[in-house]
Amino acid sequence: MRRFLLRRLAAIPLTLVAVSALVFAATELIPGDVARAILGREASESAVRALRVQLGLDRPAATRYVDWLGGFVTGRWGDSYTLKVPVRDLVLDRLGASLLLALLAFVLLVPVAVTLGLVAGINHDRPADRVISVTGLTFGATPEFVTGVILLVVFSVKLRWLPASAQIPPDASPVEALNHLLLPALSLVILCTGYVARHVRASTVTAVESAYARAAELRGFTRAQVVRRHVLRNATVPATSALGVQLQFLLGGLVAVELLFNYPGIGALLLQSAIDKDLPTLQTTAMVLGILYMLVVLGADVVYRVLDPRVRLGVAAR
Amino acid sequence: MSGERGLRVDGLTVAYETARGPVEAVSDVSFEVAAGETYGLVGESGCGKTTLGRALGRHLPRGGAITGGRVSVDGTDVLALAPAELRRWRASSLAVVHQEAGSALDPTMRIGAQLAEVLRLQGRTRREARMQVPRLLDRVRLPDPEAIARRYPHQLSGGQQQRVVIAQALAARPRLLVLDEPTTGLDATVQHEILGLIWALRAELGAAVVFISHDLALVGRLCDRVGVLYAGRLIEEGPAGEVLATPRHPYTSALLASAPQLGRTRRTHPLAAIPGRPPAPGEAGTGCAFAPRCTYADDTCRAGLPPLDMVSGRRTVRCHHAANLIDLSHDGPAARAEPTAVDGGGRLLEIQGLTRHYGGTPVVDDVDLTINRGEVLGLVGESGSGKTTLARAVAGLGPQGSGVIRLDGRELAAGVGRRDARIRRAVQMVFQNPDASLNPSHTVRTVLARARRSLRGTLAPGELAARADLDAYLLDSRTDRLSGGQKQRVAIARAFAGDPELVVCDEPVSALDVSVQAGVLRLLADQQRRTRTSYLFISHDLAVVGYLADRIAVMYRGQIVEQGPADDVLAGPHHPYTASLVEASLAPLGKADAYAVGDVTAKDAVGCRFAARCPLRVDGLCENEDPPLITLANDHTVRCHLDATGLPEATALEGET
Amino acid sequence: MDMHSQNLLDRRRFLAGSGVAGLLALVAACSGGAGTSTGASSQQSATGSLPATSKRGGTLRAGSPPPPTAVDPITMYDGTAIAIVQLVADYLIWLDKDFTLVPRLAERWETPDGGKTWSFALRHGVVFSDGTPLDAETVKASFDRLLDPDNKSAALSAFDTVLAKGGVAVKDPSTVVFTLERAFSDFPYLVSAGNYNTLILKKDYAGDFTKKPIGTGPFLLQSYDPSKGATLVRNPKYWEQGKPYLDGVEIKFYADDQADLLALQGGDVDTQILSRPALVSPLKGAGDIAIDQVKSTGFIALTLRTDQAPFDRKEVRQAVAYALDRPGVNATTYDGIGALGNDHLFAALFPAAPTDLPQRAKDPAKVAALLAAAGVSKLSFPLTFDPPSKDYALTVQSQLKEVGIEVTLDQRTSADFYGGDQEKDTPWLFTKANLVGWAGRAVPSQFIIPMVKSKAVWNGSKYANPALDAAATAYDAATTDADRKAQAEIIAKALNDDVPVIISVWSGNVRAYNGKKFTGVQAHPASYVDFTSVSAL
Amino acid sequence: MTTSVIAKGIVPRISRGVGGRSRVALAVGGTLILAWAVIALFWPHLAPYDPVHQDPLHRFAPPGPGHWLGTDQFGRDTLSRMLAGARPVLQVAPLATALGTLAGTVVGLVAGTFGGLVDEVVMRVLDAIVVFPTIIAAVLFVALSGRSVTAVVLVIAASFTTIVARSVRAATLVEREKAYVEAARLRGERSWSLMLREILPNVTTTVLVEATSRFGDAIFAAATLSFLGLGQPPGSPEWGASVSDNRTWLQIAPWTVLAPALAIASLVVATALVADALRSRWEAP
Repeated sequence: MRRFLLRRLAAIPLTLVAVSALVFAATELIPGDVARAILGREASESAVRALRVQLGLDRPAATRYVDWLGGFVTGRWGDSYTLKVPVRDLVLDRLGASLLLALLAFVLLVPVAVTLGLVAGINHDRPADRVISVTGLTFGATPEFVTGVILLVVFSVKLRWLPASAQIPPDASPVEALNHLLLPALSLVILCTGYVARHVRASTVTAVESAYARAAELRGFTRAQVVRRHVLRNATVPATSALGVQLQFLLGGLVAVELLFNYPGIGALLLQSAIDKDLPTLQTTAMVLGILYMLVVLGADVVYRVLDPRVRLGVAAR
Repeated sequence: MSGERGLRVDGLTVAYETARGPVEAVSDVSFEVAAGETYGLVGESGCGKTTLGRALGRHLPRGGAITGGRVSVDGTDVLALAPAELRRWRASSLAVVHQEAGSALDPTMRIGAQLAEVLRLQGRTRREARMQVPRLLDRVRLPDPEAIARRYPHQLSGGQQQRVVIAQALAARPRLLVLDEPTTGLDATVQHEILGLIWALRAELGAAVVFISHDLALVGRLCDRVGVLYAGRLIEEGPAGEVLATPRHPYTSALLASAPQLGRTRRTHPLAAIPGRPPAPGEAGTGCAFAPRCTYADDTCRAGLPPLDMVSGRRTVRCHHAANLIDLSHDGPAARAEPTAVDGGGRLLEIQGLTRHYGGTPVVDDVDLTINRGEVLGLVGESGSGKTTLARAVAGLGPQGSGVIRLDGRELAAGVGRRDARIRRAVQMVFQNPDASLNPSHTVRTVLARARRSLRGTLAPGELAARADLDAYLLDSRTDRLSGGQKQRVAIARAFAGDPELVVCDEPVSALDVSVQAGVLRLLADQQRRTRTSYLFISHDLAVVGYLADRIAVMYRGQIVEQGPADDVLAGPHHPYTASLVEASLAPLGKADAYAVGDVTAKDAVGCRFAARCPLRVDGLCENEDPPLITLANDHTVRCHLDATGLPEATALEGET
Repeated sequence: MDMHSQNLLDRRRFLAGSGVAGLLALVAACSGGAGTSTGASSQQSATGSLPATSKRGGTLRAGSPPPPTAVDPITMYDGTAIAIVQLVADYLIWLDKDFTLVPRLAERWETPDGGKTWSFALRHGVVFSDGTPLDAETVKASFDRLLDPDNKSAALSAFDTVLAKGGVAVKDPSTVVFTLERAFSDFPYLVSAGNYNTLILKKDYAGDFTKKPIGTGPFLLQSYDPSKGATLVRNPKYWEQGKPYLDGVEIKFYADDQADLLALQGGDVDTQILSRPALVSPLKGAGDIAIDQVKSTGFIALTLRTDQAPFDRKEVRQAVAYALDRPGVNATTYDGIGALGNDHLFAALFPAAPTDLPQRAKDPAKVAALLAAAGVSKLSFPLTFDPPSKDYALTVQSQLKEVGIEVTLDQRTSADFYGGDQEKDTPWLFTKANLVGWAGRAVPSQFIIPMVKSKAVWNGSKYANPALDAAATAYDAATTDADRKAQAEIIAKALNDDVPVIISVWSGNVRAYNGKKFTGVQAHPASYVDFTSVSAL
Repeated sequence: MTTSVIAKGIVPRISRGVGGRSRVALAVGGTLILAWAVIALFWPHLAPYDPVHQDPLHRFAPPGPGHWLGTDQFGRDTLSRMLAGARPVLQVAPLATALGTLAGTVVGLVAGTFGGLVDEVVMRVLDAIVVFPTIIAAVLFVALSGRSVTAVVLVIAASFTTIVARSVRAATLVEREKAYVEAARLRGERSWSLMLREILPNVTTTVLVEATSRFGDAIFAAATLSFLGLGQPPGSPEWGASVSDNRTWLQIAPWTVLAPALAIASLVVATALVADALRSRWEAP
């Protein structure tokens, strides 16, 4: 376990450097000019040139990259070119927002999806399973912005039950905050439920049809006992990896939802800083997201290892 | 009725739903097992024995249904029970032990919890259950029950897992114990122990025991009575000893003839395979299901289903010709004894100091081995002994390590990639798993043609196939459509595509049914006789090795502990480990285990590897000092601290004259 | 993702074309000190449509795109930043929705010498939100700051050749005197909201507006978050008694037009800072949405490179002009609230606009004839633009297709479109045909001088016509209306005939708000905000 | 869990089995996909109007004769736009899928077959990309903007390459250890021959399963990108863009949003159904 962790953790910096270089290279391809973006189209060409020098944009790309990387590693994340606020504040603030939304969606997702998957798996090839599977497949295939738009119009514009913007007012109570986040979280839950439920269903079917479940039934346990004692754990443990994938998606795949519900998340920040060629913000955002992704993946693996004694204690323990 | 004790099965019929409609897997089967009696159900795969076993517990897979008949246990009509009653009956009266115990244990629960759960179902309190777990484990002779109870299933060996499952079965004090191939896949010595345990427990339990197996010999050793299943029907039934000694049904007889036995070799007793294959459920016509494969079949057989006739006091046979076929002794004539080992061939392969590691552990540890030209060297040992790694090293596969392999005196590179074309041509291999050994996307013709091209062979695919007794029509089938036996024949044909000097056979028949295995063994023997190719033949089955090998090497935990002419090795005096193997396949059950497998943990690599299990161990010596290699006679060496006189000998090998 | 991003960008730069400042500079450069005194016009604020009793209290929530850059009055150019600053700080003079000048921190202004020196009398009793009183020194400091090239204000180009560093002097604590490089009669425009960077800030302002937001405006900036929005509360020290009526203003940022509008529809916000007519107008009356609209002198210019094939032929440019169905453009891009354009730069709102030029209308036969005359059998060209002009581009494409002209749309991000070097390669000045949005300006010279004079700084068509250059100069020098009109006619005819720039519609501007909850929300031609007269219902 | 057998003599209810269900899914999904494919090919003959034609006099016309699905902000015919919108998505998705699957198969096969350093390097690069799909994609989108369709195809294909490569590599590693490959090595077959003749035919199921799954993903991704604004030039009747552009009008002209939204949903769901059915078929033993 420790070796596994060390090996995985050691791979992270390498991958991060590769990614940051990739992101930087791509940034160079983006048309436009951050100095012009700061000063506007009517500023004089000389003012723009002066600002370019002031920002250090006249230095070679490699120099800027190395400087940024050095700064990032040593914790000096610098200021955003365009917004002139510390990148750290900006990134952490947006990250917090994204995490909040992602976690809410995740918290809603897990019980719903796992329950549906279990029900489908236990009743596999029966009507309940078919309904759950086809519905999950359909919802999972419908882009979140389609469901989002429909939710928005029904609950926000027509019924006015929930706000159209997910942005939480600064003095909002937890209930109000939840109100703001509910629609975007729901559209994500609808998207992801099918996928997770499908995995849970598959492992449930495996568990239900396993020799140990059959043996337990043959020993005279009721089906409910078999499900509770043997199926539940064996069905949900493998689903942790599916949940990890979803959490990863939730942390980074929210651009459409952020846009639709006007949520100041990190996806939008990433994109905006890419358009503005706001290098410090873009690179730092990419890095922070990257680290987060890797930790989530690693976390899912670790959880899986902890939950499954076969992996935890090593299969070759004979 | 209610006074009746034991299992009574009447006209039991089980059908499965398939795309083509319902298909009977078990047809009209009736038998009785008295309490305390052990009844063996024997048949090849697909004959319906597992379905029958499951039907006894009314526990069929999806799509299966009991469509007729009756099952009663101690007077309880099992099929008439309401669901809740059925559950109670299962909890109180039924115990089932399946093949592959590992999968019957919940991988995420500790052993103790799984046992306690069963005890709780019997109405024990939590405390009682916890108290009783170690006793239960002790009853199945697991050492250190407290420690075992804290472990997870994957931390136990296969034999230990099977014991736990048996312990679970015992918790219920069952009236009916169904054992479905409980020892398949276990090593011979472990198997011997488990069977011994069952033997011991059956008397203690006083339950009706149904023992399902494909292994006639095994059934003969364990069971009081035996029923032979073919195509879902009982075709012969009677006391185990009688049925095995004097089979009255041609199928039973053929089955016995196809099983290798210790002491019978390819030269003295060539195996007879049963031609064709058993019908799949629903395939059998109106007549006798065995008729298409039966040498005695006539129009009567093909026309109508034979009745189950009582042929003598306690035996029934389902054959139209039962009355005529009294003597079906399966012992073929002790064939013309060919000259044994081919002399003058000289040494083909020499292995010196070969060592191979996986991870940090040596799997093959300083092995010396020699194979002569035209000779079959049998390599035997339990799983994990390193025999496959050794074989693969000879072929140039697997991890690299130290040691020298010479072919014709020329040293071989360790990796196949660095061996030249001539060497590659000279050393070929037949693999264990028939499903993986052929490219499933290729046709037989492609497989053989590619082999011929790269090995620069001379024979066309058609001829290669013909030599492997493969029908020509199979040439253009994709290999994934072939049966296991056919696949191995193709694999053998492929290995012989380029006139090899040495063919490494890694458990080539272990995945095959008995009747099929006989055919493949025979093919291997024929090829060898024709081409004078040397074999390195690996098997965990002493009988199979004994059948084919001229010389035998015995491997234990990475070391060759004994090596010599086949007869000498089997008969002894031999290494205590060899003795345990011989005993496992011959000795009667119930005798106290001389060679307890126990909980052997890999200790440091000093001393005799077998010391912990050896009944002849010299305390203070064996576990501390590496044993010397002693030469008994005639190229027969043993690695043991005992001298020649102290080594054990086999108690009379059957067929040995 | 791109369009989304482009939308983000473009909405934020919606006002990019509204920089009156730069243009004013050019006006100044050429208007050679015609001494028409506009001074001392103590016009009252034109926000008169208020009910007699205005309720005090309430918070107005306004949606707006997040500013792309830090909010800094000195360098800002985007609508949201301008609006936030306008709520907190004030100008000497406000530019009202009908382009009249309204006294704010300056009560009076006059030029004793025909436009060379201007003195502004400051309002008495004005204090900054931190209690510092407004004095002439503060005003001087504010303008000195803008005039310092190191601060990179766009206003600097507005003052070019008119006002230089050192030209601002304090006469007495309540009088500031500007001594110009040369006489300039429209100078008050340069120090009004029309030159939107000219806010009066404290002497020690150091570029950290959102951290130390101190002004003399009607509201105080309480909090600002570049991703979320701004919270403002009433400034109790505001100089105008009783105003503002509102307790506060909350500005919420919406990175996306549709999200902004959905929020308005869903009641999350009460009004918008930047409303687009085409998006907002169809919603009029849907739910609680009310819309105020004004005529504007803004437009989207379809600029054609007169120095490159195929538009080096006048006939080809005319053919495109005759292919457009102008009422159709007005309907799809401004929901019909704009006014038809005639391919010259005199909006009907400008008094000098010629009246006898026939309105150009769609004429497919003429298109065919003109193209034939130019020897062009099949006209096709790429049209470069950035997302704010998308609707316009689509309409142009659709309409030209009907007369057989094929337009391929080349949409760029705004960063790309306005990026590059304005002297060499920036797409908005150097592509064959492009669309550039220009916000409303007070006088036509503000368009003519930079856009169509030979070698002018933003002459994207590369049009060069000495006659027009001369007329433009004469127009600015003209002292009588008749003279102006005469010069205007020359310019208009030349543009109408040569078609370097196609102006099909003069825009209208709108502001949408919740009419059931608030009154007094007004549209402004440049989308400026003045919420002092807004009150809750 | 097994259906316990009911009292004797009663044949239990027969489960219809996987085959029947997947056939229905295949039929429904296949028909829908086919229909959209036909529309994508022949919409100029099917659409009642030019999808970019603007009619200022009939803006926001509700559905009715003349405009069966109404018109939008520019007076464009919603039905025509919906039909024409099938083409871009069905251009991008197959192209991106084919490209991504092909590249992924090659990369995965090479990495899996040759192993060692090649594998190590390839896997690290894939890790870098696969760990940050959104980031890389986002930045690439912005960087490549203006080169619309190609960019969409390339970006989607690139992300698929990583996914497919990983699956194919995993499958290759499994096959590589199988005896038939070892037998080929024993005969001295060269690596490329091992890869192409022995291993490739046996990973085709993996490749096909990947391709069908990816095809659905590609449609999803193309629609999302279009919603976010990347893709075809403005004004093209793409579904995602139509949903995005028109969602403002949901209150006054819901048809402008619902038509493209349902179009997306129907195509993506159909693809998912087909992929699911095919997968269960191919992966069945």
